Amino acid sequence: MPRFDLERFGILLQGSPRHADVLLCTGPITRQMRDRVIRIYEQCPEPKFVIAVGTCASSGRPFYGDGNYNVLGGVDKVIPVNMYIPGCPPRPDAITYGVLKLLASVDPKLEKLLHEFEQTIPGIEASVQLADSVEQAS
Amino acid sequence: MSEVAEKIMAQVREDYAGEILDATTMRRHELVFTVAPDQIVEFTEFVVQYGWWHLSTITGVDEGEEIAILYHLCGEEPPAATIRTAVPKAAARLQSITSVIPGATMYEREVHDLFGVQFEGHPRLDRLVLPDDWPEGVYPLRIEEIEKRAAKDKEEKEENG
Amino acid sequence: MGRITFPIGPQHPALKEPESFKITAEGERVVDADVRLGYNHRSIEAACQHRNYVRGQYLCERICGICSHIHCNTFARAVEELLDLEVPMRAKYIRTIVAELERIHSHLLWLGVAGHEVGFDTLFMYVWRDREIVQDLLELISGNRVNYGMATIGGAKMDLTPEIVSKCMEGCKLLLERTEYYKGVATTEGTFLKRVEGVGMLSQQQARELGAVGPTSRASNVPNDIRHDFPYDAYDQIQMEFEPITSDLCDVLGRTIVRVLETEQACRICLDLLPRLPEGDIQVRARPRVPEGETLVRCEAPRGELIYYMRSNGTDKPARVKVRTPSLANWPAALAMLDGAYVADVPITIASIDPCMACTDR
Amino acid sequence: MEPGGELMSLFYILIFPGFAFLVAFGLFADFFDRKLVARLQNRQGPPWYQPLADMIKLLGKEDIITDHADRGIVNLVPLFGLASVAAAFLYVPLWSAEWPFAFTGDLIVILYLLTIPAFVLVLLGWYSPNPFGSLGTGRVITQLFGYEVPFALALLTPAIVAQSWQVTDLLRFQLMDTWFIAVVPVAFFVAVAALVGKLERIPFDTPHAETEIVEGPMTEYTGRKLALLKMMFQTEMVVGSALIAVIFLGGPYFPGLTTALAGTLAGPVVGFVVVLVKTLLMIFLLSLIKALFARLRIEQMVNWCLVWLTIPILLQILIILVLGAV
Repeated sequence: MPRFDLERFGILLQGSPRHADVLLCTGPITRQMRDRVIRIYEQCPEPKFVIAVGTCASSGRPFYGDGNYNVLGGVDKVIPVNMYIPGCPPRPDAITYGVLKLLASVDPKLEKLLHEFEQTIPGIEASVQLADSVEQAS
Repeated sequence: MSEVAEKIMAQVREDYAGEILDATTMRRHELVFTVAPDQIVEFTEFVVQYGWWHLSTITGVDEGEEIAILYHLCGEEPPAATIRTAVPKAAARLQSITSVIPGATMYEREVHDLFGVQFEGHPRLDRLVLPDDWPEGVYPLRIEEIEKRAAKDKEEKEENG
Repeated sequence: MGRITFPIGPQHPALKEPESFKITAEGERVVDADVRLGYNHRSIEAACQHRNYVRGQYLCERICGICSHIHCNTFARAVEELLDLEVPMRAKYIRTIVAELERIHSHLLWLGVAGHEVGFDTLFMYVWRDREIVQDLLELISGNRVNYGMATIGGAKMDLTPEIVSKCMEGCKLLLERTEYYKGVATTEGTFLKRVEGVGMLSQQQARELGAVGPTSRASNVPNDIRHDFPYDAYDQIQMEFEPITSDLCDVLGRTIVRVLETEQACRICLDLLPRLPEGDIQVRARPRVPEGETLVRCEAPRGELIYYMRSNGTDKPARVKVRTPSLANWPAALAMLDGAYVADVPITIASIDPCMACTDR
Repeated sequence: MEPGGELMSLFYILIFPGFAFLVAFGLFADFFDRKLVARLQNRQGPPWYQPLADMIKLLGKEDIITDHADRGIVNLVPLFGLASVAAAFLYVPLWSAEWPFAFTGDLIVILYLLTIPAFVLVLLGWYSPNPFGSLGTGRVITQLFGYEVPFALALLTPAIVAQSWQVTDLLRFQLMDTWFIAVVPVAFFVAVAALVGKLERIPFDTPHAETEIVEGPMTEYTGRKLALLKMMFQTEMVVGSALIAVIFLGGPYFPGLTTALAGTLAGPVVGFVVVLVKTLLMIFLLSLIKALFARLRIEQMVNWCLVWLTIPILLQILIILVLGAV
């Protein structure tokens, strides 16, 4: 998407999980998907990160609960998640910001790039949550 | 609209050799023909020749002790037609219409998954939407299953407040 | 080379959503193809029976990640028929305009993905850049890029102010030029043509028998278009010449051309309806309790004919909601196209029916 | 080689026109290619240090070896590929016709060394457990038949014209006469197209077509092995482009410049810069091709290569022989 090009941060879509570092999960976990997601997660080489994109990936709502027999909940019920990006659907720049914030939390040199990006879109900081800030909540 | 529908319905009644239990209209623009379960294949063949060649879908509805199966068909212009049969829940058996309309394979597999209706003569009647580890014999859209889940949800809600 | 059975597994770069295909190939030719659905089954029909109509509509809108307005609109129309509620004409116009804008966004998204499937990434980047035009319009109207929630039970949620109307007109004119450009690219670009011509053949007879719907069947000369055969909302108010777009090429190229022409047609419909937006309020109050009854509602989603069957039992919760999405109807046709194809053509053939796996599994 | 020469040639091999320079130039070429393609698709493209960052990251990643694969071979083979490409680069004269490593027949050695990366992929694909690997291997071999013969013939045509198998002789021929691109234009076109096939770039990248068979032979490899494989591809692009730049575009010679600076010390430096510019020009051409075309199927690719590459180059050779004989 030319307007939201992640490759300017050097991030590319990779075909095989072996070549990937960050796993972007969208959508709730259904019973059929459970072991596939675990297998994909194990195929990724260390160090690896998981980003849950969207409200249904973060918590499974609104599909989970109320007479639902096939949805187990959010992605964190199956694999450890490092970054939650809520929104239904989350805006593309929220996704870009989420990925950047995760990278910055790992590699402080990127902090400058992160602040630059924050200036471009006011109020974007509130749109994503790092996993550790979520730990206390859940 | 309704007099056009009446005229077509009368014409279908006497053209069709077999026996139509009842013919009504649903919401003024849909004709509904109720047919006995064993005549379903012949009547579908007749209806396809008559003009409703496109099978939109097959809907299953749990009506207490019977499962109603609705075949929604449509042609080039209104009114569209629906064939309705009811199958007892205990022995839910029905002849498959894939011989008449090959496109019906996936719809029948779905009704089999969710309502447990056996379609004889179906090329491959295995799981469509349900996961592989779903217990046999449990059909999620039957009324008793829905009540069971509603009760479980209620407890869950009380549990975590 | 012998016979290889290899899975295009639930996770595969060609499939943006989880679906698992078992392809058996001899050398480079596909001998047998089988699809296992159900990876995305969120049991929405069962959940609708536990929720009242408003929450049910919220859920049904999220069946498909791309064409959300058409689900929300059809659910609302089904409940309105059960309530025998007459929706103001202005709301019908707004619903039709948003539906056509969504068709443009869905078809442009598909054209980009099709380019990506055959390795033509430049087309993917160009088309998705131009798709931003219609995304901005939709965001201007409803505040969200997808899942707009524009259709409520009894009318439309947001009104189109005059300056939104003028912005939409500009946007549609710009999109018309861009579609002109893509019509050129899709029909003259050498290597793209080599990958789409004569690939994924579906004869007219097969299309009718296997119940294919939407652009997949119209590209095989089966002119079934619900907007034309069973007009709903404001489709009978269109003054310009409005015919289903068909082509007799019966292959992926035919589907590409049908979708590009439909994008152009959708732009023209918007330009035709926008200036004649009638006055009046946009919403009518609807009672939460729906009287006993059943109804079947059809509409033309970007991927084809979408069916909502609804049965109510007098309470505020529906007794049965059955959703049959167009992608489910196209799967038998897709499998028919696959046998005899090249292994390299499997992704583009599957993508040519514009499958939405989330729709298929509901 | 006088005694000091060993040190000098060691310096040549390891540092300057050898391995270190080649890897650095490979990384820059990869950035240049990705940025250019991004710009052609009006995107912003990666920052300049991205390929270097990718390499460092990959070297740090966990190195998974599937139990299906033979540990020794799988670790050794990527090194083998990279070494063969670096060795081929040694025989490409970068700044003047007097090249220390030149000997008669080094053109053949370069061609031979440049085919080894294809067999590296075949071995890797053979040892990868999932079916995408074996399918990818099949496609690598099929594609090899498509582009290998035209590539060799295209590079040998100038040798026939200049009647010598030595690259430096070709350079001298071009200094006196016109550049080979003018003498045998068809050979230039065939060489570039075959190079695109050799580097497995779009429109001939079926062996690792992302949307069909994920990464083909490289699907199962991570960490150090993946880094070496990527480096192999990048350096192969540099060597291929430099080779075509030297043979067809007159290498270090620039019409006005070289005669003026012939004797002085500045000659080789200017010649080196001219070769770099011409190589970047070739990489620009490869990126342009990558941005303009869709991916062909494997049998379409082989047919296309037969019709548009093998037959024209044979005609070209025929014409030269007839002209030469006259």
